[in-house]
Amino acid sequence: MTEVFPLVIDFLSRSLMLIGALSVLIGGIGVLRMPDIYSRIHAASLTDTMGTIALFSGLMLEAGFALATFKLFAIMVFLLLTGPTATYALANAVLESGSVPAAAKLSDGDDFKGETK
Amino acid sequence: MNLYEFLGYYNYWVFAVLLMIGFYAVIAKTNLIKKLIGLSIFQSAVFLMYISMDKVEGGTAPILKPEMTDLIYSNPLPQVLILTAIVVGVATLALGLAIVVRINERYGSIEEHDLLDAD
Amino acid sequence: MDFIHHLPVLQVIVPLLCAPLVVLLQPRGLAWAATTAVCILSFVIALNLAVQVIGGPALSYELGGWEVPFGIALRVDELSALLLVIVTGASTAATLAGRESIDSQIEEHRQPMFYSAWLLVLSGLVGMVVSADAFNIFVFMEISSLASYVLIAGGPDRRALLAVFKYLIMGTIGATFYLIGVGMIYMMTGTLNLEDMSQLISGVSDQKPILVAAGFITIGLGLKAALFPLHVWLPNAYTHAPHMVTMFLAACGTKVAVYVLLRFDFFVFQPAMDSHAIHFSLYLMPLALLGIVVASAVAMFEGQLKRVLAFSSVAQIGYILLGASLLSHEGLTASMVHMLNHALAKGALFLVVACLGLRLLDLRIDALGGVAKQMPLTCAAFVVAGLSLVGVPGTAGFISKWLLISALMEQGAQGLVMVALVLVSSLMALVYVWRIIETLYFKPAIADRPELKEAPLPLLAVTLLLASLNIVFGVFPELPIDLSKSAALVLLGDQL
Amino acid sequence: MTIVFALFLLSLLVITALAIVQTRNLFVAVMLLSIFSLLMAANFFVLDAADVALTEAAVGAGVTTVIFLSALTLISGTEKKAPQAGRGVALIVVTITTLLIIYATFDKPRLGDPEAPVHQHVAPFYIENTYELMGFPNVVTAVLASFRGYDTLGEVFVVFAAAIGVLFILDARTGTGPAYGMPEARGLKHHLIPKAVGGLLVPFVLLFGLYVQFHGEYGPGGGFQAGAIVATAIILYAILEGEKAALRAVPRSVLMALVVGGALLYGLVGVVCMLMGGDFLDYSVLLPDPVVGRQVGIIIIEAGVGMAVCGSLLSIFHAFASRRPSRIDHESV
Repeated sequence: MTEVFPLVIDFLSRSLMLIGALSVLIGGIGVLRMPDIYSRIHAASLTDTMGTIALFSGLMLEAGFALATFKLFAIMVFLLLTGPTATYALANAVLESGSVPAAAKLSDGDDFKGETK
Repeated sequence: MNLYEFLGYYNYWVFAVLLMIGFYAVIAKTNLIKKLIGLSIFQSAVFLMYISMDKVEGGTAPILKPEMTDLIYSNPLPQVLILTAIVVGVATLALGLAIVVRINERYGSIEEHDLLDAD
Repeated sequence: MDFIHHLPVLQVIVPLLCAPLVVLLQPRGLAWAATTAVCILSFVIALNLAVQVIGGPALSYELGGWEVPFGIALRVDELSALLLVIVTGASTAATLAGRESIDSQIEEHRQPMFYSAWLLVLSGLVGMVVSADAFNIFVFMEISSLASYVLIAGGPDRRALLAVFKYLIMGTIGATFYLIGVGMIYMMTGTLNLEDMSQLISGVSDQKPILVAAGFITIGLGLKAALFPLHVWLPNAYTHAPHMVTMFLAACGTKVAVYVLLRFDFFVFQPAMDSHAIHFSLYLMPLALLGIVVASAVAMFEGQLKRVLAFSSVAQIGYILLGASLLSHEGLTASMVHMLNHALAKGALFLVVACLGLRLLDLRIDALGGVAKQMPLTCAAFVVAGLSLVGVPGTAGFISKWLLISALMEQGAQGLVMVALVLVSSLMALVYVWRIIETLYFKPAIADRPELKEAPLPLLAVTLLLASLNIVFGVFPELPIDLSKSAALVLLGDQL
Repeated sequence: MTIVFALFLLSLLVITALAIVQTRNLFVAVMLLSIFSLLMAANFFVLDAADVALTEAAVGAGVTTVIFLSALTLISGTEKKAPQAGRGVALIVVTITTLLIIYATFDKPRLGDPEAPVHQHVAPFYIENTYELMGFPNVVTAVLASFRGYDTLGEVFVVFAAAIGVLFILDARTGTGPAYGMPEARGLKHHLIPKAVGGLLVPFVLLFGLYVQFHGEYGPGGGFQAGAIVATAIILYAILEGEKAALRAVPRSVLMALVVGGALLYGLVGVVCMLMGGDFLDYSVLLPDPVVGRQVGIIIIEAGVGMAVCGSLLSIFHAFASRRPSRIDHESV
């Protein structure tokens, strides 16, 4: 039992970190590949939420019960608060500057061209 | 020169390249803001040079842990110098921006060739 | 508290710590009075230091009580004392004389900040002079540079802003180059103290980084000193700055950078590196000569009074470096004497500019016709200082040119060519000074110019005092020459 | 492993710098510059310079960006296409400089070489003696505040010079009208989410600033970092609630008092040391026990640094932010 427990923790934390890293990667690819700014912001927000939660939970498991865990938790909460807020503010600013989402245009019967303007 | 030694110089080369990029922006760009941005890169490159020389292999940040006797600490002095230099850089930048704002108000442009034509 | 012991640091911190106080002095005139008092106090301290070090040992001071090389040290010897007297003297003369001129160019509510920046320039310059630590010199260089950008940006014309922007860019590049050079030396020696550095450099086997560092430091300080091809920021900055700022900076600003350059070259590099002596004179001498000739030639064709004098300043830096690049005791003495004499002559000339600027808006030479009839004393001061700039016998300028030429004569055939160039440039100086004098005295006044009065008393008095000092030191040159001789000995130190 | 990570970061730095020079949109350039600073901070951290990393992140990536942006709102945001006549000359000058530096690198000690001269002469003294002389573990703080305290004094005055310089040049007191005249001038009041979240963060950022200030002897941090962090908190408040609200909370006179008071506090500690018989900035004479004396001196001067930096950065920010754009007073010369 005592030998298995650290192994389980290790396995959990590694897979969580892997998931986190993958989300960040997917978010990055999404930013490059998505057609317009709204969907790009959407892709980027994956990094902010999923990536943050998974990576930091993994790191906290790895660190065990220590001061570092508390610090990591504080950073995670901070990132979870600010990331989505920044995403919201960004999207709002884009909307106010007069950019129309590509999806909205689609429903109007336009071609899907991926205007970013 | 084996790979490890080669990598040991990489910091200095990046320093040289960054310095070059910043310097180029300062000289060749005609937009005054862009010049200031170039200046900022130029100064950052020097910070990198100083900090690169403080590193000791296997060392840790120079915050002493007396209970651990076998620790190697990196060099604190370049860090202190760069703390000073960073603040000097920001001060210069702020002053430069203030001047650019005034130039824009009194000339209506911040492009070098417009300004030279104006007088 | 032992005052004598603390003098070197008091020299720096008195103006430095008074700068924030001056910002708080709002009512009219109070900021000026406080600044002037501080400048006078600094001048007294500088004179005191000069008396201490002449004939005595150099003073050193360990800040924070930490011994060299672990802490920062200050060091005052004959050379730095000479510079201290020039810097604090110029600042005192400018503030004593400058109240009306500054009132006319800087709005009242901005004056406390202006005077505070003035004190920062002063403390930055003296801080550079007394410091014996390479990085500390950088810090004080930046204090003086930032504050002098502020002072120049106070100029009334919008072109002052462009000039100061250019100065800011070039000045920052210069300071950063200096920082790179210091970093490389530090990397190879592990110390920042100048003396310690010079001892350790000789132990460094691979000198490539040191050589490159010497190059960076020379270029960086050359930018600050307006060494010939790097001088492009200077003419516009001097032309569009407020008159009193021009006077202050022209008299001592670039000289401090020259001083640091000489310190590095003679103190740090020269004793340690076999080939450096040759490199130094090989590169600096042609540049100095080129600077002398080209800048004098440009000055002949400039149409604006301040621009003429600014280009002449570039040429004078050339004279100072030419003397130093000879690497001989005579040459160095000549350049030290010239530092003082040029400060006197240029200071007086720019004070005259301030007098004229108070009465006339247009300072183009064509607009100055016949001013001498209405402002005879001011114009007389211009004549005296102008002749001193040219180097006419009987004035201080003659002494330094004479010393320079006799130092050049010792260099053999190559020296004769240089003597010829110096004489040619003196002729050119005569041309541009005479052109102004001719306009002042013999050209008719331009139409519909209102009646001109002499400048207000304090300004005029200081102008005349500086102008007459040009004659005093021309007739009795012993004091500056003795001081310069021992200053030159300090630089050559190990080699004699 | 670390070296691979460092190589990756360094290469990213170069790419970012190239992108900054390339782009014509100045807003994009400024944001990239912020990223550049953050990468630089990460690099500093990898190279064991925790204090510098903290400063670069707070000052370089944070405050600088805000000042840049507030200046850019007053100026047009794109760079015009211009005939770049100086390009060839620039490239030549730049190439020569680079070759010179690369030439110099060949005799330099390799990165991390413990035998390098830098690690032999002065630095070991600091590391060996700090604990004994100061009684606290952060050597960087010890060198900054005591061994090279005179440099730090100079640095405080550099910041002071910048603050009065910006105020002088922008002449901020005449520019205090209704800021911007646009809805943004009231901050983000109509945006509920940023306001709520931001409002939540401000006190914590302030708290963190104070922690960095007073924990500087034991961990990374000190006056500069703390001053910058506190300034960021107040700038965040200004962005959320509008510039006027921030000025109501911390008026200009208070800022000026912070700048002047901080600079003077530092200087006066030095003067007191002189009056008590030591050299300038020799804190050991302040109290009978030299170690405690140094600690007290360092705490006071760090407070001075923090006040001056915070006050200066905020004064600079307000000088830009309270200015109305396009107040162009062209003159014909």
